[in-house]
Amino acid sequence: MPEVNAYKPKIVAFCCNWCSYAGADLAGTNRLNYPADVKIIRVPCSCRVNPMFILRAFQRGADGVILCGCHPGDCHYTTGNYYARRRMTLLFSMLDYLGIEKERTRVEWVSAAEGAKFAATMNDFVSTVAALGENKRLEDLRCKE
Amino acid sequence: MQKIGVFVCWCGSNIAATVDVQAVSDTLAKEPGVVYATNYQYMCSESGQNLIKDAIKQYGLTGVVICSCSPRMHEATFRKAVASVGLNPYMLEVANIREQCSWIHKDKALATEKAITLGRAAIAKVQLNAPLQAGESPVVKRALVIGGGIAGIQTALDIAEAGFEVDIVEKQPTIGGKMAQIDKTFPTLDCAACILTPKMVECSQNDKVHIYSYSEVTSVKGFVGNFTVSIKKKARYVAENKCTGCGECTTKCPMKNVPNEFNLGLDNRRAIYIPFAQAVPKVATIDPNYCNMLKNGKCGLCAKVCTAGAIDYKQQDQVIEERYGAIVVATGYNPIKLDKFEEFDYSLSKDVVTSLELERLMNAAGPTGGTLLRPSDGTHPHTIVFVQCVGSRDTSGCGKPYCSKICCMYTAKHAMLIREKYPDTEVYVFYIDVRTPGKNFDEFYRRAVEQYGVHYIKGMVGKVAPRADGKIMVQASDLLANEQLHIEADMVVLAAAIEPDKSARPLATMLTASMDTNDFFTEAHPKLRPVESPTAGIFLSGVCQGPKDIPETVSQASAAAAKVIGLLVTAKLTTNPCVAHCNELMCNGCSSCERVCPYGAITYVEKEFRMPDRTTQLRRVASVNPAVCQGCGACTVACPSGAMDLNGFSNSQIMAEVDAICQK
Amino acid sequence: MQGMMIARAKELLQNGTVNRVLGWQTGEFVYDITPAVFETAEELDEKFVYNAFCGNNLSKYLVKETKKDGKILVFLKPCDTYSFNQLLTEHRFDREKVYAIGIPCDGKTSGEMVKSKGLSGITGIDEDGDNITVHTIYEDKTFNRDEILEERCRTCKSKKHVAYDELIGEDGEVLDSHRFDMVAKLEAMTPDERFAFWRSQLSKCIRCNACRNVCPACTCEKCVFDNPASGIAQKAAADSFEENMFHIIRAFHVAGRCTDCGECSRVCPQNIPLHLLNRKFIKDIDELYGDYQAGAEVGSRAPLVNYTAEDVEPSIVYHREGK
Amino acid sequence: MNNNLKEQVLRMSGVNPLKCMRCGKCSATCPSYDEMEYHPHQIVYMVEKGEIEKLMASPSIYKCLSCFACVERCPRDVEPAKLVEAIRLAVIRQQGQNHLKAKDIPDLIEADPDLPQQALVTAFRKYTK
Amino acid sequence: MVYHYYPGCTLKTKAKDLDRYGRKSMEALGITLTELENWQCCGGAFTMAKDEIATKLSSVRALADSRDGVLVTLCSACHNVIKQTNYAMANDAEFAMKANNYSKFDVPYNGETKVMHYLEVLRDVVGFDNLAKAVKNPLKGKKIAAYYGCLLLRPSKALQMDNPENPKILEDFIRAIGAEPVLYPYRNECCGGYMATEDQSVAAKKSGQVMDSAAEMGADMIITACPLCLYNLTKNAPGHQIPVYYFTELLAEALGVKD
Repeated sequence: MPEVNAYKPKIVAFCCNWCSYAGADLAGTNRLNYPADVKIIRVPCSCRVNPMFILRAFQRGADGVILCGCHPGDCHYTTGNYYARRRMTLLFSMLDYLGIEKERTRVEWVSAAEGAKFAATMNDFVSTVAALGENKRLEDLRCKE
Repeated sequence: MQKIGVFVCWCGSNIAATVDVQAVSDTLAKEPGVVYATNYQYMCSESGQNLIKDAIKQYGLTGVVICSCSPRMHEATFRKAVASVGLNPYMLEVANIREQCSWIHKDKALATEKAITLGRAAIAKVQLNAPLQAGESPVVKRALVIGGGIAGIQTALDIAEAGFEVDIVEKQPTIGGKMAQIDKTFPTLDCAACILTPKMVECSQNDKVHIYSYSEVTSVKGFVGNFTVSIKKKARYVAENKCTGCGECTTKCPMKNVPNEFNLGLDNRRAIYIPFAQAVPKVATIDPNYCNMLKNGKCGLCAKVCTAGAIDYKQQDQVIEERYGAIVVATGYNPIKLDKFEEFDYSLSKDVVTSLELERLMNAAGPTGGTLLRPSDGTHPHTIVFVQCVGSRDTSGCGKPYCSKICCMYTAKHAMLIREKYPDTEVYVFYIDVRTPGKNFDEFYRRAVEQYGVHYIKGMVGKVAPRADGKIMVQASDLLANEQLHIEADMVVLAAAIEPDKSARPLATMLTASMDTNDFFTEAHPKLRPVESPTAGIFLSGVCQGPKDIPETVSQASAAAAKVIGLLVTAKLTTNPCVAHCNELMCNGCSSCERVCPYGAITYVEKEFRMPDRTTQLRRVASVNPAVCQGCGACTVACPSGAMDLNGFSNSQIMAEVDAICQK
Repeated sequence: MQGMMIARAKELLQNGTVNRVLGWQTGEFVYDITPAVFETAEELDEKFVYNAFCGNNLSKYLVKETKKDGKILVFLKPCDTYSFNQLLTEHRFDREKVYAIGIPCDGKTSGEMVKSKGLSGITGIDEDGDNITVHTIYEDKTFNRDEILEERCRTCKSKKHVAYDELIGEDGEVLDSHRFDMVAKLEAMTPDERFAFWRSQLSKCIRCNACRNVCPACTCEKCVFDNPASGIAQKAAADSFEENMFHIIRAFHVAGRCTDCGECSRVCPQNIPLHLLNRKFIKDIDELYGDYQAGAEVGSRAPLVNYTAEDVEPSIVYHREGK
Repeated sequence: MNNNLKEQVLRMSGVNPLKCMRCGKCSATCPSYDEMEYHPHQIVYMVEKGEIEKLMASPSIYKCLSCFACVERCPRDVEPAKLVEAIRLAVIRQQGQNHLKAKDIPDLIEADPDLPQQALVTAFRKYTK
Repeated sequence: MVYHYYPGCTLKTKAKDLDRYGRKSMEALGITLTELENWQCCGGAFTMAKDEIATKLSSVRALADSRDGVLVTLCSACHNVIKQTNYAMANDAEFAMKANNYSKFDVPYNGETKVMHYLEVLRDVVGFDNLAKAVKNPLKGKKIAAYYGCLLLRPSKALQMDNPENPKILEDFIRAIGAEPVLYPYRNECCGGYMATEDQSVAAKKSGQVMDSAAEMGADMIITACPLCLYNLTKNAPGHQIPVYYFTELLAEALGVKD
């Protein structure tokens, strides 16, 4: 049971409609628990996720952002996750370069059959982000010291 | 501002046991834009749906949010319901508070809080929803099959049988493809020509099938249901409608030493020729590279002997434009070139042949009349060595990384046929693995070993060395005996890897169909949509999609035909309205979006724009074909200016969801 | 050099090859160089300059200039030719309407750089081999080139022209520059140090948009930051999103398209080393997806609109210590 | 099985024996096959299994001609010759393990005055640390 | 263009003919081979181990000293070692770094020098057509078997000389000097190499196989670029009467510069 005053991270999860969103549904169908801090946004494909969305989430107070898509090679749209993979690799590397904790961002490939993986991934991600505490840096980046 | 109704479902106790549904509807009722909020036991039930419909009418709702099970479950149900009372179905959003909330959380307070957040996100999104109309596009009731081998023939016949017009474009002077060159087929050993030629004849006699032989596709425009294709009919210098196929000209032509490609250069033909006796169409063709009349105007013998007056030295290439609803690719394969495998001395010795050459050497209509003779001296070979995997499963860069799939079986066939016809001939097969999955396939291979005494040796050949006396020294390893073997052979047969026909890549570009690194066409889904290309309206038949044998090719060909028929019977195509669209005012025409589009849905047009100073300016801008776009959204992120956006998942909608979720 | 350029420009105007010339002219101060369009021989004689202050990359101006009638002559330094090609790759101007002359460049300096050496009252500048002489109303001072070149020129990536119709002077080679050294140095810092560095740098930004306006990759008909539908353009102070993220988003937008011409840092009035953001992307792309130089050839597929099935996973970011 | 030795051989050779699909083409092509106790394909497999000591003790490793036929013809780019060389080096780098010793040279020259320098330096490089 | 020339140890001793006729012929064709100062023996064999640095340094130095031009090799073994070393300098960053650390060049060397075998100079710089024109005494009617051995062609990834299984550079050369090439399957199989020092019978077996194969295909003579091949074929293949020559000797003869 969560402690009453425990710090609760805000987690935004972008899930592609065909694999990961279905995987999340499967986690639900199988009653696999993961923290309520995770809120899922449905997108047609991981390649729909604009780096701006991720930055926006951080800037609005998200503590972690995770993107889930079909496994490479299994994209419903054939190639979408390949583009997403490059975009996110470069974006995450850039955030790290700016001094934002790299553990706050993640990409996981979760198929429609991997409900257990979805839940395990979310459990792990939430605990990783919770350990880092609140995210202030992206909000702060331009504030005068 | 929208007028939004929020409907929270209990799903019996599935949701209501963990989420305080009353609190959810009460809280969401206070959100901006929400004019009505309620909760109900089963929203998907008829009375639940009526509740929604009534509210739409009563409150004049312009947007609806359902907090319920996954949209993958009932989004379609609810969309239908709201559409029945005149609300655009795309003005509805579903907040998933069952699979992604009540079922995974135990703490009611937390689950309720999360359900409210998810509801808020859906409300924020609906605020920005716009009514979308599913488009319609007509379907041209005619199909094009590119490639006239067994795959193309089978697909075309099946489509024709369903009553649709179908054209076959074949680049050779006759249809028939590789199967026409093959002697016998495994695992039944029936004669390939005996089962293929009736189908070829059927093609020529079926009113619905039109054959463009000696022709190539030169351009493809349009999209599913409505392709416009240019077909170049190459000049064959013989009027197809006059030629009777008597063959007189092909015996009189003085140019006798033209390598006969049908027999893979193992014998010669004339400059005017009919590839083989059962060719369809049975029409002569003049080879302009060898014809004296065409090269220097001296000869004209064929015209003199042609009683039908079919010879026309002035004939020109002709380009035909035709419209199609669907296109089937059946471009087939070729054995790879062996110049990177000269350790087998293919170019040094005539008696080192490929398996396809062996087919011709064993075929009754082949250069030796069906008697197996060494190409070098016409003697009967007593020892034959087969080498498997020549260029297959090769990651060194010389060959192909994949398994060519058909070699194990055809080699067993060759070995068996040779042992049956010439029991005095010893046959060795060097293999890495013998791969025989398929009905009656392994039994077939075992028969070659057990009944026919073919020597199967696990190992590879390392060096082939022809000797002056005509023998060929084969140095190989026998891995099970742990020996290096030196076999004195009379012939060596190389199971060369197969690769997609060279015409496939330029064709894929024209079709905007995707290909893998080996130039095989990619299927829309490797398991569930194996005969469709990801590009709508393009279907795949035969080896152009991946190595396969005749039975597999024919089943895939029929499957592709079934898919085509399914498309052609449709009166109109309803298109998914959640597609990309381009804001032309912002578009730079930079082509980034086109590069990432897996469907070729994006083209560019020069458009005139009025400038603030009242002048006009011509600019290149992207244009999305909504009938082709599948709505993945790759382009929206690739676009540097943000001109590309996706209906139903727009930038501002997703941002609004992000904001709602992150709200403090 | 300047003389040869003017002479050739006059010839091309004279024989009707072009009707305008895109070059540089001096502003209020000699080091205050601005791009300019010249239409007559007289204008060229009077105002056209080419000296060690002429750092401006002229290729971007072709987007607008080629919309006008007639052909325009443009002078391109080696690094400008990369932007030129990149713009062509993106169909941003009509190649037929441009006559491009490649000109050599041994690196440029700036007014600020010269002033930082304690000079004032600057009246002119001369180059001679490895020396640059600055004339002031008080004295003539000669520097070794390396002393007063801009950072981007000290780490010049190429003296080779990748696009031109004709060359004046000799063509050079692609250089093995050390342009990623500073990025590597930042990468080697701790996240806290990096954050402190960027925070101190980015907080200087006054959102003057000079970087965007000068960037040859930023030629969008309408910038996303000015587009309400993009969801990031609420100009009102109420939303700090754009303010905070402007440089990150901008760097991402030009990632894979940025030729590393360094104009952004040159024009920044606050001296924010913006090119270090772009170079980070370039370095990552080179390391993760193979060397790629935007603009090296026309029609090349930028790494962000490309992929291979074997690309590294984003999780590589967790494992690349000191990268 | 000695994992340290295996790792050392893999590192020195830069070869990944797991790429081998066991076709035996290396052994089919090897001109020294008959002289060897363990043949190229076995050597690859034995390295994979970590049986380096067995190989180090075998005369086979001095029989390789470094003719690169196996390297050139391997369909999987395994490069067996590099493994043989790494194993041989693992032996001769040990104290007193030079396979060809400087004192042997005069005898060789005496046996055949026509023996070219190339043969001696090559043998020396191959057999001696 | 400077054509730096790396003769190698054997060309200074047992294979003087290979060297002498090579230089004379090149001179006659208008190309001056400038012998590198301070070259040292390449070692005869490329040590394949990635951690072997010292044994490759003499090649690295020769390569670095030739940066202003082309480095020409003639002996097959030197060619093999130097090209493989150069390939490693260009493609194996760790090796290049270590080799540079040892060598302390003013400017680090990373495989920039172009290495050409003498035959490649004939093919790519002179051109076999031009060579044919320069021939004064064509070797008409001679049936010559080219013997490549292993060092000239393999590993092809690094050497980039010709198709390793079906080469034609020597055959084209033979045609250019007016003779007729004889194709035979063992032309790219090993002669037994340095095994001559270990077990002469192996060398005899391998060389004998090559000689047999060439003889039965009707060769009058064999040419090679490698002193060790020449040694094995002549000394270690008893009972074979076909003469074996360095290709440069026939070249000099055809060009009329053989003394």
